[in-house]
This record gives sequence, structure tokens and C-alpha cells, in this order.
Amino acid sequence: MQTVTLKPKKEIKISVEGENISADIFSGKTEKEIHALVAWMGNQKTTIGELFSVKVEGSGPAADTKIILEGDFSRVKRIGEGMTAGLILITGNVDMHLGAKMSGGKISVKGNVDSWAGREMKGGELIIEGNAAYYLGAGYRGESCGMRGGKITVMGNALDFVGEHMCGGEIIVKGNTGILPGLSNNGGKIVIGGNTSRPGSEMSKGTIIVNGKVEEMMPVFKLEGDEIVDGVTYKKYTGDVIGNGKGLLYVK
Amino acid sequence: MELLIKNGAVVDPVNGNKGDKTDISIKDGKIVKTVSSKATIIDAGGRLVMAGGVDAHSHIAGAKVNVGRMMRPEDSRSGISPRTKITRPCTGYTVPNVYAMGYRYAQMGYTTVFEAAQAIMKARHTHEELEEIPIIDKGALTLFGSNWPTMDFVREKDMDKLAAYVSWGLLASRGFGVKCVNPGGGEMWGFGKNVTGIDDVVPGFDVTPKEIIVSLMKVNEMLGLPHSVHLHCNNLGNPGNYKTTLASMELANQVKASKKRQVMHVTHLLFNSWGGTNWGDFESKADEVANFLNNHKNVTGDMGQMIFGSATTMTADGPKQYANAKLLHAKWSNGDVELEDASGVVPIYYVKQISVHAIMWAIGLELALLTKDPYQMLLTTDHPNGGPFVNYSEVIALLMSNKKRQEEIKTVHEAVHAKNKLPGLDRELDFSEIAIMTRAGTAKVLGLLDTKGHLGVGADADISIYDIKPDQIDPTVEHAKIKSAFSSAAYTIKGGNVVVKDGQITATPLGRTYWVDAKVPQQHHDEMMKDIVKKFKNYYSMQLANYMVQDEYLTHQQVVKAGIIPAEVN
Amino acid sequence: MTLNAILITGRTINQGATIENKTSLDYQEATALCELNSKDIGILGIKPGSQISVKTDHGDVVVKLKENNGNPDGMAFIPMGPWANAVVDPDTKGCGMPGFKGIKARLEPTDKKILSMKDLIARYK
Amino acid sequence: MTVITDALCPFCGCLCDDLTIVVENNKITDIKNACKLGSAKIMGHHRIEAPMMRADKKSEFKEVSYDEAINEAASILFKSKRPLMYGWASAVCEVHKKGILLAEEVGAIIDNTATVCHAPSTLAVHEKGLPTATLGQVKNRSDVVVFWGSNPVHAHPRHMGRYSVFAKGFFQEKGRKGRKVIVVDVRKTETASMADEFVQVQQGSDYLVISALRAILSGHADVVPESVGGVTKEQLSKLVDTLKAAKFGAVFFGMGLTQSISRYKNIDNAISLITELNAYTKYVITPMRGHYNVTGFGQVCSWETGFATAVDFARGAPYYNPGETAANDVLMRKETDAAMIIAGDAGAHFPADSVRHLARIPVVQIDPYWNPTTEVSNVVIPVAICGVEVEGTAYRMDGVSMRMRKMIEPTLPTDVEILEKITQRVRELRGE
Repeated sequence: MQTVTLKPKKEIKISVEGENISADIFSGKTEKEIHALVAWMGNQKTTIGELFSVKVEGSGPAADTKIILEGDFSRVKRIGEGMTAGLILITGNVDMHLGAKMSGGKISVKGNVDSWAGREMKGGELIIEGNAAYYLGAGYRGESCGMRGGKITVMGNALDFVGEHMCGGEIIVKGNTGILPGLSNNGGKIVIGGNTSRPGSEMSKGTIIVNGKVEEMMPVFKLEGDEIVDGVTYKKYTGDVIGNGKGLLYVK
Repeated sequence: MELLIKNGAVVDPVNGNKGDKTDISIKDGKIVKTVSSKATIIDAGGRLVMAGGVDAHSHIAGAKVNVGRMMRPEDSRSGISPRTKITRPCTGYTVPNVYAMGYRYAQMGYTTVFEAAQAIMKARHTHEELEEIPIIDKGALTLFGSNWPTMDFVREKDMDKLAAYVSWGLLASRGFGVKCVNPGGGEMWGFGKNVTGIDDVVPGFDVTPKEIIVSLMKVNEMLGLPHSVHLHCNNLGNPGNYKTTLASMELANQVKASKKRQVMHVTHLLFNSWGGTNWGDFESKADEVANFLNNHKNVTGDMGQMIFGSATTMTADGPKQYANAKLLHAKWSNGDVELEDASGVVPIYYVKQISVHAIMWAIGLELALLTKDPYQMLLTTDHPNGGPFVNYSEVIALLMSNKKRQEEIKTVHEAVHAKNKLPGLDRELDFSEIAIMTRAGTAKVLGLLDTKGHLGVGADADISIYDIKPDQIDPTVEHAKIKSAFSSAAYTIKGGNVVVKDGQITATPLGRTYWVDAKVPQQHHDEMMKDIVKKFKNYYSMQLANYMVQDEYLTHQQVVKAGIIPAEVN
Repeated sequence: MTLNAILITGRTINQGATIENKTSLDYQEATALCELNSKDIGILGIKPGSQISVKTDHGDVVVKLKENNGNPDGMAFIPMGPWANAVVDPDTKGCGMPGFKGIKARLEPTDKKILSMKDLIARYK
Repeated sequence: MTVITDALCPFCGCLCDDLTIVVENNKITDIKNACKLGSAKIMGHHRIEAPMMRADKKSEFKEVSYDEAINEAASILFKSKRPLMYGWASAVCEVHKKGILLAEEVGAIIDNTATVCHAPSTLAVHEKGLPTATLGQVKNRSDVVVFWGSNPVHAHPRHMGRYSVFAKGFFQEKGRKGRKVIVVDVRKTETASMADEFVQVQQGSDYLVISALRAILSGHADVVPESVGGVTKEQLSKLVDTLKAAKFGAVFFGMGLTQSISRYKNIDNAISLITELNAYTKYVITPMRGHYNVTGFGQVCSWETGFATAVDFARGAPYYNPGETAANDVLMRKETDAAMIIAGDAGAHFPADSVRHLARIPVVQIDPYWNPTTEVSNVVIPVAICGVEVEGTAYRMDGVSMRMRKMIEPTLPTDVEILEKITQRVRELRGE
């Protein structure tokens, strides 16, 4: 078991690119080696050691590596990018692209995450106790697939475009979401605890469940009648009818 | 500036060299007989030396290439490399940025590349990009196949005016040759329609694709242009289109070449050699097309080889692109140009286990292996339609090694066994044949064989050295080494400068832009311009005075003279 | 006296004609204004040409009231420019574009002066 | 007296190229064919006469030499860890090329005015492509013209005459009489007043309305409710019939779509509608671009970097992600620690929060005119006016490029000269 604890040495104003903060990269490395890892801040090439205090206990493979990020990481992007195993615990807020392209392991955040958390995620788990911003579990510009696998749970709210272009995996938002969740959903599952608006546009496959209110329904869904899912009665819709979509939209 | 390449295994089919150790002397950007003792020496150490690669058909610059970039940030984010002291940043795989375009060609040992299609009205854009593509020499073919003046003069059977229009259009666009894409179809796409064969009548203009093709060939030869008509056949991409292709190629017999070259170049034949009637009974007719070429020396073609993986299709064939987008449920850009032509851009992903894709892949290779004379079948991927040009080394390895082909066939859809002849073809091309398909042949087809595509005295000092010792390698078995060597030149020399060493860019001089200045009798020009002035007054959305590409966009131009009035001897 | 409206901003011909002359009074005349239909103007109980205070969650600004009966009820229009931008929604919504249209606004008559371009920008220093 | 014919207009994306300019003693004395917008700009306004600097934004500017201003500009960019270089739309492509090179060298984010105009249209193109055509296609063929969230009477005054509503062409000899003109907007604009049909949409409901049209077009009228976004199902169905009946339809959209809720998804949806209409007849869609060469920046930036705008060179290689790398994103997050604003006016056209941040950081302005950006600048470098005093390339809204003519001789340096000098100075500071 290896535990690595990072704390910002001072307030970070210009975003740091934290793609090297991942269990795969930290595992088996000494404090000195982690210190030397590159971290870009704006146009300045710097190191993790310059920006963060680093404490390493034990050593182990990625799957047995735990990273604890203490303090304010709200200006650190791309944490856990491409991670395949291990655990990252974040005690505060984090910046954009948390867990982008991750395929395994787990990232847990006590605070809020900025946009593109879980972008193009393939597997593993993301647990966000606070709120998520835009494009949770979405894709990159122009790509046909966003999230492909894994699970994202947000205890708070999320903003627009949750699960855009999702091709697989599951997103649970306990609170409300912004507009157009599950846009172009192509096989993922999205469960919204609270309210939302315009869900499921251009959906071809997958499922969206809304337990709160739908402020504006897209005029592209066919009402199929009532259906009971996990003991709850929902109105069941199919669509988006424009592309003969086979998506399922359940609204309480 | 003098350079001497010693101990090279020189493969130079034009000058009859098949790998003999020959020294090459270079002075002031040209190959010369001898150099002084002060010359810088490059010891090739027995490695393969060829003329710099010449690509006669690639989409490297202009409106639709940039549309490809704009609609595909997901492509641009691949192949990213930061700036260095010598190079600008690179992006993209199927639609690289201008810098990557030049660097990557040079890294493969290519030194001359022709953009395959520009509408006159958007030619300024093409040249803006060409001006920023480093290292390589380049040029662009100009679209004439659906232009209103073309169709008017064809209908009026006025070849003098048509020749004058082509001459003026080349000047207006600073174009190198006559491109003809889905003739007539570009106009019909203006109302969302298309021609179905070479005998359909284009509404509003009362001409057929056949008449357009024959007339453009006639004036091309009247003008004595270096290159022949460069034809993208009607019905491209439709099962059963080989009949249209054969009927189009047959038209070549109606016109006599003005120069020692073909009268018709039919491009990316992979997409035009299709049998069957639908995607279910789709099959290869590469044998029929190759057989035609084997019996008709006045027509040449290029492969348009397909590469599995990501590609971006882009062509002036607007209706085809809409059909593609619908078929693939892909994003679709369309870019019709008033009075001139159509165009479309659609991304595609070629998959080994999709039967149609596997059959297409095999068709390209069949074309190269069944066409006996490599001068008649050039190596292209119709970049980025069949796939990005950076994969030429893969194609070379496939053509040189039946073993590699058989290994590949095992990984692709089994349909190739029933629908293609490829599994049974054991021909393996040698270095000379590869040199023809990528250098001598392309230069000859373009009409540039005096200075390009060979290593004789007087040729441009565009040279590539590859990390292969021809006498010590068995390409059949060591195909991986062939691929790796052709993907990354040991040296690329452009105009006498070393621009690549060990696959790395070492210098980035700006190459030249070729265009053809073809003169016609003033009276023909004046008559023709009366029609053009009317077109601008009534139909174009811009002024004639702002139409022609200005000199500012050709800072390094190479003018090739041609025309009905013989060019003055300098 | 208070009108709740949806605010949009955008181009006008006079805004465009003075866009390279932003220190001029002409530019202020062309852009420091808010268009409402006559019914909404009636609700406010003032005449076109009077000053009006526009408040949103993102800021406040004083501009001149103008009549435009092309506007539906409850729609306010301010030509694009620094006065409009004092009250638009800065959130780029994950796509780089702030909210220049569709902002909830509270409109009230006011005696406060319309700030000049220089004074308006000086508020940000 | 000199008369320049076929001159290009340096105002809007119509890039009209039929202006006649009369020049006497290096002064423009008359203009023919230009609209009110073009005339106003070409006839000229008060200019900044000399470079100016100040350390404290609240103090007055002091005139300085060009060398001093250029040195200070280079120093600001060189020291910056997160520079933003914004503007570019009122400049020719030759300026854009120099700007992108400088952005590479200082590791800046480079973004243009499309960020508050049609950058969302580019985001939509990433999703769906852009089925479009040059404006002459519309002139020669169109029998249905739709303006959606755009108001050419105000923003593109000659568009309707030259290219769309009134223009006569080969297959459309009748001009206005041969065309059905439809305006979709949230309010009855002057353009709407000229239309054959006005479809009034509730603000922010365009996305829903477009989806409803697509549903009806695809034969699923049954799922469409009686009213969508303030438009009745009856009117929507009639609109679909009208659209389908066209031989050649053209849709021109503006900031009504790009700036409302859903942003680029409105355009994404509209592009799908156009694509689907092409199964029945011919349709094209074109953004009504604002500045005369805002399109050009997108073109140059795309071929040089692979991305149309909002390119972040912090790590030496282009990175693109509007929402993260666009000008207002980084200003709003207060990340930008220095800015260069050139040929665009962030001070006037960005939300207050962004301008507030600009007021806190070192700002270099390169522009012919005094404007709100000047008010928050530290270094101001006046330049010649592209398209009036400087020739060069510009791209019309439909992607057709033309070369702008020089009407009069400049009395100040050009943007290109200034950018080249700043780049040179940056290299010196780096010790090259």
C-alpha cells in the first residue's frame, strides 16, 4: 500500500495541469521522484514539488496506491487523467477534466468539480459530494462518444450537457441538472434526482430517468404510458423520434 | 552550395539505374555532372537513394481541407507536437495543419505534392495555405468540369473559347492543370440532383458529361498543358460504377496527346472500380479497369488506396458526399461554389471487419498489382479520402510483400476471398517499380519529368535516402523494415538543402508553387472574356476585378509556359 | 413603476455606424438606450427619452428609454456595447459565450444620469 | 483626384467589393455603393495619434515613442504566465499570421471576436458539419430565404440586395417576387416586417422550435404538442411545407441563435434540420458573420493551428476548448495576467466582469481608435486601418476570400509592422 499526500504550497491562481497526479504515475515512486514530475502552470513548465508539498508513505502498484489531495485544488486540472487503478481522495474543490479518460480506479471529491469531470471516461468510478459544472461525463469537441463506461455519482447538482454523447456507463446526479442532459445519448444511463430541462435530445439509445420536474420537454418523444421502475411509477417516453431513436426517457 | 552523395544504391528508373552504387553531385539546387572538392559529402553507406517523392493527387490546401479541420477538432487534437527551434507546432492526422503537411511529406522523402482540386473562386485560399506549407514544391489543379463557361462553350462547340477559358481560368486560379470532377454533376448538385452516367443531359446547359470530358481533353491538348485532363469519374462511390469508369476512359481515344504522356488521368480508381448493384453484392472490378489500362497506353490512373482507421473524405463531388453522410450518419459539410462546382467533406472510419471496407482495401492493391506498367498506376491514398498520406510506407510494404498481404488478409473481413482477386495475386513490386509509382511515374503524368522524379543531370536536387540496403534486404520477409524505412527518410534533400536527417526536420525552406501560363490568340481571349464579363455582371456575387489570384499570393512561383501560341524561348 | 423583463442585446444600424467612434456622443446616443414596446412603457409610466435603470443579477446601468413596438410584451432590448454589457450574464456556459440574450431584468424609472463611456468604464477600475 | 473602383468594404461580413472611392490629397472625399455602416467607417473617425503609456490605469496617458511602446508591450507579454491575445476581426489575414506566431512564441491564448459572436457556430460545425454554399448560389437559385435570429436590415444592410432577398440570378430571374422570405425571431424586427412570413419565437425557445420542425419533417408530427416555444403546431406544419416546397432554400442565422440559451446547440440543431431538408430538396445554411474579416481569422487559425479560435499555446502545442480557453473563460476566472487587445474591442463587447479583470492586469492595445479597451489599457499603440490604409486578405461570411485594396496611404505603422517588432523584441528578451 502506498499513500501519497499532496498539499498546495501557496494559492494557485493560474490553472495547473495535473495530468501527472494519478495513481498509475505515482505508484512505486519516491517523494523525490514525485517532486520532479512535470506540472505546467500557464506557460511555465514547473514541477509537482515546486507547487505542492509531497508526503509518501509505503510503496505499491497503482491498484494499491492512494492519493490524498488536501487543501484547495480548485485550480488544478486533469487530475487522474487516464487513470487505470488506485484511489484519489480530494478533500476540497477541483478544476476541470477530473478523471478524464480514466478506465479504472476511483476518485472521490468532497467538494465541487468544474466542467468536463469524467470526460471520455471508460471505466472506474467518480464520486462527487458537491456539485459538478458543465459537460459532466461528456466528450471532446467533435468526437462522437463521450463517456463509454464507469460510473459517476454527484451528490449535489450539475450544470448543462450532462452525459453529452454518452456511449455507455452511468451518471447519477442526486440534485438538479442544467439543460440538455443526455444530449445525443448513445447507450449510457443517466439518473437525475431533481429537476432538469430538455432531456434526451437526439438520443438514439440509453436511458434517462428524471425523478424531479422536467421544466421543458423536448417535442421529440413518444409517450408510451406508465411503467414501474424499481418500484416507482414513471411516464415512459421513447425517442428521439427524429432519428428513430431507441432511447428511453422516464419522467416521474 | 555543393553536395556530393556517395555510396548510394541509386534506384532511378528514368536513367536506367536499378540500385547501382552511383555518386550524385549537386550544385545550386540542381543535379550536375561533377562538383568540386569543396562539396559537402553525404555518405549514403550503400543505402537506397531515390529522387524525392512526387505526389500527383493529394488534398493538402484550400477551402475543403480547412473545412475538414474546422469540423474535426477531434482529428486536430491527434498528432499534436509543440513548436521547436526549427518547426512550428503540428496538429492533426487526416487533416494536418499546414506545417505538419510540409514536414510530414518531407519526412517521408517527398518533395513535390499537388493539391488535387481548387475552384477558381476559392483559389486565393488554396494559395494562402500553399504559401505556408513548408519545404515541398507544390501546385494545385483547377476545377473546370461543372463551370458554367465550360458548359456554355461545350454546348456551343466553341473549342477556341473553351481553350481561352481554361487558359484564363488557370491564370485566375494560378492552377497547374485541368481537374474535372463528376462533370455536370457539380452543377446539378446546385439543386440537390446528380447525373447518373456520362450521357445524362445537364438541365439548363444542355450538355452531357461525355461532351464535357472530351471537350476538356481537346482543349487541354490544344493548349499543350504539361498535365493531361485529371478526371474524377461520374458515379464515384456507387456499386457498379466500373462501367461508367470504362466508358469514360474509352473517351481518351477521341483525342490525341500533344505530349509524350497520357491524354487522360483517372484518379483514385479504388473508388471507381466497383462491381455489383448494391452493398450486398458489391465486388471488385479492379481487374476490368486494370485490363483496360494494360491495353490503352493513353490513360493513366492512381490508386487512392484505402487505409484502415480514420479518414476524412473531401471532394468536389458534392452529391456523393451527401449520400456518404446519410449512409454513415456522419457530420456533413457542403461547399458549393457559384457557377463553378460543388464540394463536400465527411469523416469516415474504415474498419477491417466491414465487408465493403475490406473489399475496397483490396481493390486498391489489385489495381496496382494488376496494372502491368507502373507508369500507369501511381501510388496515392487520395489523401485524406482513402487515408492520410503518412501511410504511404504501409502501401509500399503491401505492394512489395505478398507475405504481408496474406498476413493482412487474415485480419480483414472474409468477403475479400469471394469478392476480390487479391488473395491470389503473388506479384511483388521491386524498388524500381515503387520509384516509378511514387516518383518517375507521377512526374511523367504531371508533365514534370524534365526536372522531377529522376536523378539525371539537370533534375532538381530533390533526393531521398532511405535506411535500406537494397542488396541486403528481402522485402517479402522484411516488410516491416521496408515500411519503417519509407515512413522516415534517413535524408531528404530539397533543392540541394538537407531538410530531413534521420527522420527529423533540419531546415524549413519554402518550396515553389507551380502554375501554368498557357497563351491563346488574343482574339480568342477577347471573345471569351465577353461571356465572362456578362457572367460577372449578372451571376457572380463578386466583381471580376477582385476574382483573379494576385501575385502577392505566390511569393515563390514557378511558371510553366504552354499555350496555342508557342511560348517564347528564353 | 417596476417592470420585470427579459433583456436581449444586439446590433443596430446606429450602433454599427458609430462603432469606431466610441468616445463620441453619437455612440452613446446609439447604444445607451433600452427599447420597450409602448404597453411596457405605459407600465413604467414614463415617456421615451427618459432615463431608465436596468438591473440584473449581474449589474446595473442607466440608459435612455426608447419605444420599439416590434418588441413583445416584457422584452427589453439594449444595443450591444458597454452599457448593455454592464448588465449581461457573464457565464460562458461551458462554451465560451457569455449570456448576451435572455437575461432577467428589473426596469425602473430613474433620475440618475447616464454615465459617459469613460465614466462607465471607470467604474471597473 | 484618384477614383478607386471595385474596392472592398471593411465593415461587415458581406465584404461588398463594388465600392467606388474618390480620393483627393490622400483624403477620401466620396464613396459610392457603400451602406451607412461602411461609409461611416471608411469616411473615418477620430483617431489615436501617437503611442501612449501609463503605469496606473487611473492616471492619464503620456505620449511615448513607438519604440518605447513596443518594448513595453513585448516586456508585458514576455513576463506573462497566462497572456491573452484577443481581437483580430478588424484586421486582414496577414495580421492574423503574425499574431499566431507571436502567440506561439509567448505561450499565449489567442482568441478572436467570434468568441462573442459566431464561435458557437463553429462549435456546432464540430458536431454536425456545415452544409453551405457561396452567396452567389443563393442569388442564382434560391426561392426560399430564411433569416433566423438575424437582422440584416441593421447588421448587414446590403445582404438582401446583393445576395439574398432581392438579388436576381440565372435560375431566379424575378428576384424578390420569385422568393418566399421567412423571418424567425423573438421580436418583429425591420427585417421581419419585410418578410412574407414572420415566425415569432419565445426568447430562448429556438432549440425546441427547431426540434419540432425536425419532428414534423421526419413524419412524427404526432409527438409535437399544440404549441412549441410560442409557435402553434399549425404554423410549424405550414412552415415545414413551405421549406419542403423550395427548389433551393437558404437559411441565414445570427446571434439570436448563438447567444441565447443552449448557445451552439441551437445551431447544431438547425444544421441537422438543413441536412434533413436536403433529403427533399436543396438547402444551405450560412452564419451572418459580423466583422468583415472575422471569418478570415477562423480560416487562418484553422490552417495554422488546426483549430478555429480560442487556441491555448501555453505548452507550445495548440490546445482548444472553448468553455476553458476562450477569452471570457479565462478573464472570468481571473487567470489572465496580461492581455494584448488588437483589432477588436473587449472593453466594449465583453461583460463587465471580464472588463473588470482587464482593468486589473497589464493591457496592451493595438488599434486605430480610442475605445473602452483604451480606458483599461497601459500601453496603446495606434496603427493604420486595414482595408482603408492597408491592403490584405479578408474572407467573406461564405468563406470566399478577396484582397482588400488600399484606398489611401497610411500615416501610422501597420499592425504587421508592430507585431513583427514586438516579436523581434520578445526574442531579444529571451536572449536570442
